Amino acid sequence: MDKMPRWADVFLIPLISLLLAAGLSALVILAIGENPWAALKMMVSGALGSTYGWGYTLYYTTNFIFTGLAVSVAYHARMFNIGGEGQAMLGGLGVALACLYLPLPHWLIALPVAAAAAAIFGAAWALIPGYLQAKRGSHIVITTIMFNFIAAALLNYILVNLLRPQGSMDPATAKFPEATHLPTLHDLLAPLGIAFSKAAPANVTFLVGLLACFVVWLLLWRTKLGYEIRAFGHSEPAAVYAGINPVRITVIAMLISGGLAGLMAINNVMGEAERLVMNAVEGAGFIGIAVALMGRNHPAGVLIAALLFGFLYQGGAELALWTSIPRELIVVIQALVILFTGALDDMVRMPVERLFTRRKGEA
Amino acid sequence: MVDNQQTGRPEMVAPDASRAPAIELRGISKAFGPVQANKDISIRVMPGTIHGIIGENGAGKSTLMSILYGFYKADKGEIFVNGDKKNITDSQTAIAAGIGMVFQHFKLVQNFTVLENVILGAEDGALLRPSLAKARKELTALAKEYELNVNPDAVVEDLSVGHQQRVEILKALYRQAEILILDEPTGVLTPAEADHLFRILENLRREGKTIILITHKLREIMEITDTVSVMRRGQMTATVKTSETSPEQLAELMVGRKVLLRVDKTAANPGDTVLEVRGLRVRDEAGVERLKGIDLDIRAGEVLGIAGVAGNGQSELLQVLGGMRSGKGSIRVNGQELDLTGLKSDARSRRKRGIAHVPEDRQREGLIMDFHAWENVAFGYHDDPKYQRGLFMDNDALRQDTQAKMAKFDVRPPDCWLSAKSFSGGNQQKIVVAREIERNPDLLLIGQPTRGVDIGAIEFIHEQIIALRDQGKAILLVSVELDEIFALSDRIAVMFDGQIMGVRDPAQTNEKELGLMMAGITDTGPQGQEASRNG
Amino acid sequence: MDFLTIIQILDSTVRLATPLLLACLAGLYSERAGVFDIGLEGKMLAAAFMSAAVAYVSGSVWLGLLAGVGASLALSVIHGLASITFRGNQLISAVAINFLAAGLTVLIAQSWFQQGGRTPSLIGGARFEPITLPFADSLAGVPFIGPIYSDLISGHSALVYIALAMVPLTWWILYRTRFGLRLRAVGENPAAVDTAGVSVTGLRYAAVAICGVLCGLAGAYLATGLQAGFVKDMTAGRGYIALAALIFAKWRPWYALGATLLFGLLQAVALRYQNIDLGGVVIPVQFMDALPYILTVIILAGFVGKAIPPRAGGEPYVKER
Amino acid sequence: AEPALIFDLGGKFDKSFNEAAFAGAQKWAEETGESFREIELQSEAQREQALRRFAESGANPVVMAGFAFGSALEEVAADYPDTKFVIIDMVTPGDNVRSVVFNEHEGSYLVGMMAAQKSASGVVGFVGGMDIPLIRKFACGYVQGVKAVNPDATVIQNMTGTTPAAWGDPVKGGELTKAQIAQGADVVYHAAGGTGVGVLQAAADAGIYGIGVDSNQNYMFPGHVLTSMLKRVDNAVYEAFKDGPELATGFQVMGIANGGIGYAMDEFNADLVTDEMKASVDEAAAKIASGELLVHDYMADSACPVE
Ligand SMILES: Nc1ncnc2c1ncn2[C@@H]1O[C@H](COP(=O)(O)OP(=O)(O)OP(=O)(O)O)[C@@H](O)[C@H]1O
Ligand SMILES: Nc1ncnc2c1ncn2[C@@H]1O[C@H](COP(=O)(O)OP(=O)(O)OP(=O)(O)O)[C@@H](O)[C@H]1O
Ligand SMILES: [Mg+2]
Ligand SMILES: [Mg+2]
Repeated sequence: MDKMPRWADVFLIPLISLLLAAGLSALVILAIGENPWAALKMMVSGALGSTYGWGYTLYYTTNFIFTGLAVSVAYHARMFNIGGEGQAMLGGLGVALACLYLPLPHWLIALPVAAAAAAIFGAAWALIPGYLQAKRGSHIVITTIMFNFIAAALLNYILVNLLRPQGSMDPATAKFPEATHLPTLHDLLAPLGIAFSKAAPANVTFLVGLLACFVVWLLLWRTKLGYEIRAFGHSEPAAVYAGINPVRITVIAMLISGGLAGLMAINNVMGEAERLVMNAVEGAGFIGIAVALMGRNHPAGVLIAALLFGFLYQGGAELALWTSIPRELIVVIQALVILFTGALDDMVRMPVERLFTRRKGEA
Repeated sequence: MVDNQQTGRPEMVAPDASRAPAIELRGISKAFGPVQANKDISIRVMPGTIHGIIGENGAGKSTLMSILYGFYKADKGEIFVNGDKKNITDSQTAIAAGIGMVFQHFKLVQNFTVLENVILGAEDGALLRPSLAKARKELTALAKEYELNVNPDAVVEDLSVGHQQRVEILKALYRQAEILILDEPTGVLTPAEADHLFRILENLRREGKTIILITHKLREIMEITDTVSVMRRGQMTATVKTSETSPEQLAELMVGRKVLLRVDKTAANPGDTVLEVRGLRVRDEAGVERLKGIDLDIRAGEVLGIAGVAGNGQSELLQVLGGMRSGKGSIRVNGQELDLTGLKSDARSRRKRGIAHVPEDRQREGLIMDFHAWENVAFGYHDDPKYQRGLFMDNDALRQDTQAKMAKFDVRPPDCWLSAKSFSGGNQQKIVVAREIERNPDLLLIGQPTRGVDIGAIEFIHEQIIALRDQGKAILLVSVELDEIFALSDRIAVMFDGQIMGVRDPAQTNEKELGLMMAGITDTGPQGQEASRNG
Repeated sequence: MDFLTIIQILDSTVRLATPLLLACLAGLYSERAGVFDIGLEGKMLAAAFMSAAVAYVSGSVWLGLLAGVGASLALSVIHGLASITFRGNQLISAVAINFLAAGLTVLIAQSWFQQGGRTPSLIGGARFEPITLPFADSLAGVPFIGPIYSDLISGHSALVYIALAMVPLTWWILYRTRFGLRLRAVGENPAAVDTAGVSVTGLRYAAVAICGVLCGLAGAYLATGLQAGFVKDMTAGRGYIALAALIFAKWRPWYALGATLLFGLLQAVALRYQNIDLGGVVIPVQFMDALPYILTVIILAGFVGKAIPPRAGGEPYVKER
Repeated sequence: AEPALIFDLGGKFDKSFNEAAFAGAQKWAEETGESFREIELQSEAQREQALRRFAESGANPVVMAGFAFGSALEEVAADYPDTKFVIIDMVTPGDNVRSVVFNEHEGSYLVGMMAAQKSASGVVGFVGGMDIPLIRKFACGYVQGVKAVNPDATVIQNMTGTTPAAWGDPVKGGELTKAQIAQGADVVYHAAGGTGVGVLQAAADAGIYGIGVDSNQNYMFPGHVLTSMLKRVDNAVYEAFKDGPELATGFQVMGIANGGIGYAMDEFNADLVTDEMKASVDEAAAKIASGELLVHDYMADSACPVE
């Protein structure tokens, strides 16, 4: 007997959480002496009012789809992967190495090769925490946090000492060769007669992101492996009873999760910067947590939540550009969303549940 | 170690009708979400008596006592202690009112010493040193007075269950409890330890303390209590003087109708040996040896029942056979050796060898509570080609299969889209049993098949087990209910301390003999006919 | 490396270890009571900002300290509400708190001071001044002992000495007082505490509050002791290093001192030398930066002594489903 | 069109490089009564977006403070041929780009001379920000100046880090300075952006002298900042704004000769600098301006003749 209809759990509760977060953010904006309504309008027009805005919104969305999916897959196996940041960083390294050192004549070849490199590097970075969790019970949350820092130091070393071109001052790799540049939405939509801003970085990776959502859905709900991941996530003793090997599933789930986080790099590193810079991930790994929580760990939910955060990100960048509201406003909103949808879920849920049980009682 | 000498029953302190009851509960109700655990319960417990409470699993006994102890808060109802109305909001007020409780699952801090556990919450001041010194003295006195010996400096996790229980009792006594609640204290004890416990309880009663004893063992009720209350499905069905009732009457009150737990079955017709276990040894995660060399045979067409006090290795036996644990020794099924360690020792490989397994704990192991019924019907068999279509799982086939099984096993409601947690305990068990039996296994491992299941469902499940046997399959049954063991088994093996104490023919043995074997005593002569306890 | 350099590096170690030690002990209280806290970072950051802001405005470092502790406590209350009262996920709650602090500090700093998310530099009484211990100057000339006493031991700000004093105090509270006994018990088995008639909620809130106070001190030290003012993200991962130290220390006070001094030393060395040449093998500074994390992973993996966290840690205490 | 200014990661109020750029823009705004747009970058990846956003919205010219914009600008400039871009500290190709570079080594030489004269111990320090050729250019000029006065002087050099984070790490700046002081340094020059606040703080705390950079930082710790090496980023920005959309593109060098480089004297350090010191430094400045004295530029050959 369920206490609440499913739609309430899937839509109503995240919506209420979001509204709470938005309300509090509005108060914060008021408190720093700005007009929340005007801010919202500016965010909407900046993020959705032009193809340029859309181009950035979708670009950020693509990042968050990957990191959100990464968190979700791990979550289904009852692991909280907060190492998306480091895994995406390493994914970037994979992309950079592939683009710089492999002969890739055309983007159609470069994309799958770089994607594979990104996924492999991201997965490799998730492997050790996953393995340690499975074999030695080392808490995955702590190890993935540690691995974020280790990744940053490693990348720092590699960029500064190994990959930085001679004479360059930036700790960044050389520009990737022309042939590996991914077509932007402008390039893709032009043949269809649709004019899309040339300046915006949204690129073909967005389509890869949509595909990833679908594939993850297939994986989790239509394959044996997905079945095993979910079963393990719900109950480890039951999984053992059913002959599901906990070590194998833990490691595989982390590999998939890390691979997805790593895949993000084809968007930001290959699609946008076209070289690997320090801190290219820009916290997207952490936003994945908020995205997964809001999206209820379902790929469709992740897609919607990623869009929302893409909007917030681009809108927030616009705010920072044209007003004195710093971009950190988005970080606050992000924090509140995580707080309400994740940690204070019960606070939101209990009154709603009560409402429904009362209604049912009356009916 | 057991002197077989029943402590003579002391002269009973006559319950003084003029005195106020030590405990009186009026109209207690408590719901956990949709589950109504206690419904309008009233009960009086007279001072200086041992008051038994019996009832099936889930009847609400623990809930009621936890309310009295302030652990849960009742939705409705009043509590009187020694005639005074008490508003028991938390355990602190209960303790202040002189109530102590030993929980079914001990509430001890595992890495604290006995002394630290005893003073926790009952310290004398902000600093520990004086409290510890005082408690050490007090403990010595209590130990002498009540035969409650434990080393005050031992760390709790190193103590045996029996000793941990003593610590719990000491905790209550240290807080000067006049009313002591014990929730299923003997479930985890060997008969010898249980006897010791009862001697302690007698002592306490003699001191004038009031004891409430929860159990579902009728023998214990008859042996030690003065009064007994029976609970069924959250309600109090009766309170009677022990001397004026009989086990049969209590059983009937407990389940709500006449019980005659005999399954109609014909004699077994055993065929070839299906399962052959030799020298099986298993260590648990802590490195403790739980199976110490088990030898067993089961033939096609027979049910081997394993009797024993919970915790003597039965669970580990099922788990190692079912591929949930690794072990040492030899297991053969249909003459073929099974791997006991490594990749091929898992449950999946066992299933491939024709072993099906109904686990002891359906909610923790047998089902994924959040999965739909149809997903659960594939559980453990999800890689069966029947459920696959190319790269993907064939969910339509799975749902059809589920509907068919639900119809055959009368699962209610027959809706394959409901999640497992939305079914009642009995129906959950039917889903698991249907899944395993319908695989038509050569060997069925089945643990506690009817724990917490209602009578109707019990009969149904028992019939299915016998039907499977009659198809010529081998069945290993583990149950703590002796009645069930007797009803189903063609042979009975008794486990004690990780070993098989012996195998008996149910027609040629009795509960007394099995009881002794369960306590580790085997030197009772052939077939143990004359083995008995005086009393 | 000469004696003086060693003294200098150790001196720097003490300074850098202080915020780690305070935060580590903060985490110790909270986690010993069963409330995991990966939000040390956020609380320190909030405290750093508030202490700097109030110290700047009021000119008094003590008022600043109070405000910093207040800010940190406020976040502790949120963590308590989420993880104790509403039985939410403690990890998620802490992640949220870290982001909240990262965002709000910059937002408010920008609104108050318009300096791009920093506070103005603190001068005079708005900062913790070094304390010269008695005889430090007169002993300075004595060989060996002199530099150790006057340079290494003397001349730190009040919070350094407070942090060091917290170690024995914490040990004493944990193992010698009633509160400590109950605190440890509630992190191991809250049901035992509950049935012994002690409030689990009360104990856990108390622990979370102590955690808030200590994080407040750590943050205030960063902004008003180690540095002179707040800059964006100035904790720079110190909360996580403190967490790592807590695991390294196996949740014990004296070990915590050792672990934070070790990590402080690593930072001090990494600060002073870009690359360390160990007879031909050059250790890059990035490796030094990552070393605390690598060590923690090794410890977590149980290769060097297993770290067993409090048994009830991370789980909300739920009696009724 | 409104001109626009983009600050680098150190932030607008780093009291140094970015703040100087801001001051130039401010001066232009005050003089003309017009307004300009600005943004502080929060991350590497934002560079290109900021450039595009300004170009897109019609800002002209778009001025960016910092070498790190180089590669982003290379990418963007061609897409907006009608917009003029000005980049400071970096040479970037493009028909619509003005690249402004400074002869920092010249100014560093001057303050190095002053440091050597002020130092009683004969040991002076240098704390750089990110370890890049540009900062080595500062260091090299400084050492040359020190040695010109006192050939036996020791110069302790430290770089804060290898990533842009090195521009905003006052704690590390402070620790490095303390270490240098412990080694006897009594004047420390920093070229470390926001990190330098920690350097000057530590110097002031220890009662020795710091030397500021880029902007005039003398006021920050009165009596403890000997002088500041002025890199007139403000002038560069001011001029770019004043030239407006029609500004001349190409390569522009700012040095002592054209007032792009200097050192700061004001009421805060008047008591610290003797007339004698000032006279010798001014003399050297005149020689450099006239070309009589050539200070070696590290970036010319990635090497420094003195250590
Ligand atoms: N903390 C709880 N949360 C939710 N439901 C509970 C809780 N404790 C007990 N219940 C439910 O309340 C009912 C009564 O449980 P209770 O433990 O009181 O039974 P019991 O008579 O002690 O059974 P047993 O003999 O198995 O110990 C059961 O259906 C049980 O599932
Ligand atoms: N944990 C739960 N979550 C949701 N619904 C539940 C839960 N436990 C019980 N229910 C609902 O309560 C109903 C009664 O369950 P309960 O286990 O008390 O049945 P029961 O009367 O004991 O039956 P049975 O004898 O078959 O166990 C079930 O049909 C189920 O829908
Ligand atoms: Mg019970
Ligand atoms: Mg039931």
